Amino acid sequence: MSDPLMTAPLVLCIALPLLGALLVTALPRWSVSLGIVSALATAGAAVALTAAVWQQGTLHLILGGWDATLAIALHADGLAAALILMVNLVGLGISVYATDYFHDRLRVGAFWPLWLLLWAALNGLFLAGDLFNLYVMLELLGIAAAALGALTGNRDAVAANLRYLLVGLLGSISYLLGVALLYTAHGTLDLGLVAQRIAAAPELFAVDAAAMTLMVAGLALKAALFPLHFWLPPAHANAPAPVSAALSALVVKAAFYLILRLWLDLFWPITGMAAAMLLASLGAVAIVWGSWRALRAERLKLLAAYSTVAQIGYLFLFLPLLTATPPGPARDDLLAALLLMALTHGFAKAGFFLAAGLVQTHAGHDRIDDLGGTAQRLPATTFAIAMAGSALIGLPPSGSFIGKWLLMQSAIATGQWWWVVVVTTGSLLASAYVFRVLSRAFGLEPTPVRFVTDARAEVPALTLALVSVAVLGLASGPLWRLLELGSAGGGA
Amino acid sequence: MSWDYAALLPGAIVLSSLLPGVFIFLLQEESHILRTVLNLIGAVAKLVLVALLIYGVWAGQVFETRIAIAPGLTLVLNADALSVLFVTLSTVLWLVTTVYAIGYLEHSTNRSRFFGFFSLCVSATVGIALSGNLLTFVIFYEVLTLATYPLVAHRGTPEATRGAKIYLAYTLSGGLLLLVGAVWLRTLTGPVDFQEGGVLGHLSADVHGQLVVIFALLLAGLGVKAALVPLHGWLPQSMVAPAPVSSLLHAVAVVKAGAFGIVRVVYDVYGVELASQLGLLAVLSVLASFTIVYGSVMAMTQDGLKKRLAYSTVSQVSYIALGTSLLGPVATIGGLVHLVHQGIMKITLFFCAGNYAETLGVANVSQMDGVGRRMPLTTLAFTVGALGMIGIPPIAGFVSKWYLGLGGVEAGQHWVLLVLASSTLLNAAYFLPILYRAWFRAPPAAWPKEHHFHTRFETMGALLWPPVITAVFCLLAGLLAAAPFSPLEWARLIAEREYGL
Amino acid sequence: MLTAQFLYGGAGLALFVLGLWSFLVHEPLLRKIIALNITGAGVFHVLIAIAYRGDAAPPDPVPHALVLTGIVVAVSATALALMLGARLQDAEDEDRSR
Amino acid sequence: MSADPGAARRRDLSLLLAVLLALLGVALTIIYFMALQAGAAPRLADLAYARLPGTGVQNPVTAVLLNYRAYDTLMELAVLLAALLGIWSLGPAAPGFQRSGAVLAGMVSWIVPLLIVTGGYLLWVGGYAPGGAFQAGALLGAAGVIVRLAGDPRAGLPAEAAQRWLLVLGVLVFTLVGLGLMVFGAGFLTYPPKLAKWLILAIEMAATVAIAVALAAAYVGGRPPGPEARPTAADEDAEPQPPASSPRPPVPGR
Amino acid sequence: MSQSTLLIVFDGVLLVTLLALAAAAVLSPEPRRAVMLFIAFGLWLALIWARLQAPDVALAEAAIGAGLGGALMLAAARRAARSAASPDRERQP
Repeated sequence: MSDPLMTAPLVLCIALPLLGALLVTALPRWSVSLGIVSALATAGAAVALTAAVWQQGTLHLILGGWDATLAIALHADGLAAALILMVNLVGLGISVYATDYFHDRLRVGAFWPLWLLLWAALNGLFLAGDLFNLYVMLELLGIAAAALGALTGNRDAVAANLRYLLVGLLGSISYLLGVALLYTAHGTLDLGLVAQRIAAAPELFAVDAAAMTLMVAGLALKAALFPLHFWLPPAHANAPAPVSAALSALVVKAAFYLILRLWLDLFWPITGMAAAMLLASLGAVAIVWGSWRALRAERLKLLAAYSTVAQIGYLFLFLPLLTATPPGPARDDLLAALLLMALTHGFAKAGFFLAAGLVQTHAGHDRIDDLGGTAQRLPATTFAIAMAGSALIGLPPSGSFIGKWLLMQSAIATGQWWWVVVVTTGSLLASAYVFRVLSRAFGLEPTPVRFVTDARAEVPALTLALVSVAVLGLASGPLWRLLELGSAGGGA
Repeated sequence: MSWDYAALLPGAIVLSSLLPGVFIFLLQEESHILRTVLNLIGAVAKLVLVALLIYGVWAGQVFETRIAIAPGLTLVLNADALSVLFVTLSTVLWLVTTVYAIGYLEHSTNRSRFFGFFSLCVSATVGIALSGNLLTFVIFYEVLTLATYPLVAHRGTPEATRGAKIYLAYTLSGGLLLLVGAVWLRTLTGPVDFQEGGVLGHLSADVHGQLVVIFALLLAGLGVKAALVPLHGWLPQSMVAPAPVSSLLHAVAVVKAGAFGIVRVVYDVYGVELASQLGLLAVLSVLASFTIVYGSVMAMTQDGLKKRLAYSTVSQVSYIALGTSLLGPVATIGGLVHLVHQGIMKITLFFCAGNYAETLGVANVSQMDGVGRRMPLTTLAFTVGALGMIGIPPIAGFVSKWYLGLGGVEAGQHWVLLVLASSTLLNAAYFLPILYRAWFRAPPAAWPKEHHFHTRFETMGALLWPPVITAVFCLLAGLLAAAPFSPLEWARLIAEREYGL
Repeated sequence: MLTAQFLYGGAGLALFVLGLWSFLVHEPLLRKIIALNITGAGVFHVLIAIAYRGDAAPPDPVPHALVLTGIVVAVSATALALMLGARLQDAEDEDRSR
Repeated sequence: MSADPGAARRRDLSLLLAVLLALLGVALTIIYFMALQAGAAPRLADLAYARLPGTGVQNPVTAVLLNYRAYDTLMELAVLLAALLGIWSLGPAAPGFQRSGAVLAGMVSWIVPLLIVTGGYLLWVGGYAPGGAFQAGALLGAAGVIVRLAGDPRAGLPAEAAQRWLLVLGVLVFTLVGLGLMVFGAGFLTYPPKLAKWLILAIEMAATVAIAVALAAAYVGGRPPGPEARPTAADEDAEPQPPASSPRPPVPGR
Repeated sequence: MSQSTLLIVFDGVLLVTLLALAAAAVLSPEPRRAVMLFIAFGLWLALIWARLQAPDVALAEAAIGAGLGGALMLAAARRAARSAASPDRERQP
């Protein structure tokens, strides 16, 4: 456990992007090359981390060599490792894309340090084993994300991301009050220890429930759970494409991850069906409402942003199913399906936004109704949108197909068949909005000369989309093993 | 997962068109020769692999590719007698259609895209044929939808986009219903593979209510692609697609996938006994019969040749469902053999329709006066196909109808004869006038839009030979019905296994 | 000691609620930011209150450190929010003068 | 108050919210009371004092900030950096206020040195008495604010290139110390007791500079004014953001 | 006993003032006034924290929260006032 070589990836996943951010800040002239090197190094550390968890199970490191209650712990179980791997691979794709996307020297200089800080915050958030440290990570994430989102400097982007920043701050403050209550009642901040004390002190149910409400509500605001999603579409739609990809695919996911982490690891003894049903119902409304708005959206990036609102909704549907399923293979399947949906959406949405950015760059706009020619001129980009879109719909062989299959299976098996209706409705609406875009690719325009026209930007988009469709859909077995290794959930 | 020959072959059959397809996407538009070579290599390689497969299955060898996607979710490609029937049909017709399409699209745009999806489409069809469980079936079924959508929309005209949209709306909704049904069924059975005689026999009678609902979901999902009335609305609309696509959609890929799925569900999931006991077969037979008559009636009212053929498809595909819905091996044989016979006959007709349109600009029945004199070989092929559809011996269609009628009698459902008879009359009523016009009316002074190909035949070779070849198949399938390895004999083999004879 | 903790913590909660209310009902950016800062100060106040262990015993230093961190985070966010607001105002002024 | 219905509705809404939130406040207070009574009483306090001798500092708050929970502090410095980079990404700062009254100018001449000296003092005593990097950095930053108010557009800070190095100094030293300790086998941010005092002091000094520069620069409100900060027209045109859908206003050149 | 009562009264006065300052800051529609009240609130908060034996935090709150935060807000309030007063003159060099 304390072998420094084995736990080094835990630290490096956070320290490397941080160092990278410092270097690109101090040496803006070399920001692109330094940025890419940092991105590669960080992704390498993440791969090493996942490999380490794969080989020997959960990694736990107490920083500073102090007692576990006093110090901050870094913690990587299978759930965290899988998400870290996704975040870092997507991050690498976004980085490569960004080398091609930003041409203005000032924006290049502004993008890289903030992006690497955001990356460090993401990794730090997934690995944090301490309630207050999570607050710091949330703030770093929120500030870096809002700053990146406003990078284009245009009025809509600034207004939307200012709102995003304020809403995020409110969410973190609510979260922090929950932490304060937990510290008051349980006297420590370490996630694992607080979890033990919550389980051991059922008489403090009211306090724990209040803390949970404050924390989950704050995080639901950041995860854009309906009806707290209002800030997301304008913020994500107006950001530069690589930033939109990061915000939609990764940042929102991080907030959801934290909800899940709290739900499964911290508050599991006190979570009940009522709370789970409430969150899932909001998720269900998010699916229908988000998909509907995506269908009505006039701009491609706005469509993608609303689709994120819907996709986050799916993740919440799992909560009541988890509550209703006793520990065993069925519950393992459910957790893996949840993870699979989250990972697939990460890859697919990033691919979608990157491709949408390319379309926007080439067409000069992203109005869906006028995209015909561009979509046809850029076959690789259109392919990326098509594949990512299939993953958003949940068509086979994408990872979300398996996820939805297991979700519906569990819904029927636990008698909560109404989620099946929600899932099918959502899938139909998703097909409608995805194919509304794709049908623009078939027109009477001249035939494109070659498949890939702009490799540095198109290949990342295509690769990310491909992963969401082929890799996650056809080879998701390892996720089960990762989850088995990391003990996620009160059942284990 | 073992990596020996028997475990690799089914997977290799799917990949033999998938991989060329992927490469074709990446090709530059002007790499005409390389694209053609890739297409033909894929088609021929698949044919060779399928030949190996047929031989092996006939010899009793078991071929199965299993890939675990996730614990409990396994992709199973399995070659039983029924798969082999469908795989062979798809593979042979793909080769023919590829040749036809290369000729047809010689000066078209976006050919890399077209042939890429074309290959994907065949891979999906073969995957459906080889699916060893419902999960695999659903996956390939949806992939088929995705792969055919760009083909339908290929021309890029507003009508094409509209037709494609309607096609997609129908098939994706159907796919979802199928998915829900499959998932629901799985919660009752756990992971099970298709099995001759069905896999639900052990379930208690408590869940029979659920099984009926699940069947309704599955049938609705499959019925969309099989164009069962009232789920057939997409089919006439998707006639905007280029001729090779129509041929493939109608004869092999889409419609047949739906019909094949119905066969699978009835025989290898529910089992005929249980399906009959639950009253499912009765419902299916009524639906199928209605579709047969309705499609024929609608076909009579169409002037557009492709539309007329499309409604004819609606009608003819339901013969397969009808055969499946009648209890008894003889009807089963009739249904199964029609899977093949309808395929080769309908593809012949569509190739011919494409030739008329491409060579003469003739797209409507009313313009077909005298085409037989201008294009005798094509019209001869068309005549064979049309007469086969009507059920004139010794062409393939007669064999199907004969067994279906016999099966109806065997099952004690004499009304089937009535359905068959009225359908035959209607078939004659919409096909014979075409033949009369084509052969006996005088040609017009000028064709609507005539192309002159520099060849000594009536049209380009790549367009002419495919229908002629498939027409010969129609004749052979009828004439040599009793020969070993004929579709009929193979269908008999399947029926024997299904009924445990 | 418990009384003081309760009293001061309760005041912190009052600040939290007050700030929250103001954040929700007041539109201008500056007021929203002030409201957020007061909400945050409320939470900090709760933490300082539970750290207090009477005048005799030394206070719990951990919440103090948390609050210190929180203050810096809050001022960072405030600065960014204000500058984004200034940028927005420039854009709006520009629109108006056009 | 005008009589228009919108305002009345807003007032009603805010009253309703006030009532609801008051209820929330009451509920939270009850919960808080229950939490206080839970008997977790010493919480981490006793442990924090018990381990104090090994931390290299005597001020317990500094011990938590720079030893027990140094990782939090590291990330917090990153938060400050992120906020400042965000501010800089919005464009160059407005020029300073032209006129500074004679009173202010006179004040600057003595208050700035005083702030700097006090800051230095706070930094030094932080090890054993109230004070430390944050307080010191804040005072130095305040000195920058006053210089800016007095008319220096850069708030007394050096040119952009140097400012960038100063800004990252805190996180950089912190991270490098942490990683260095890890390389030498002690573990990330695990100070050997003998070196703890000096390592913490080094980190605090770097952090003080970074905090001061970041706070003053944040007050300046944009990239430091200077010749290299001006965007060229060519840069602007190369931006892939299309003008059609997102009319980007020019960077303000007030 | 009486001393602790006195202390509670003292605490009560501190807290009531604090809440009053916060309420005033929140309720003031005029930006500069609101910021001034907020700064006063911050300083008062620092005072209370010093009373709660948190001198480190009190110092930080006075310097960072009230001081620099207040300065930033004041600048913003001034900008808002200027923009509201003369939107056209704003653009002139």
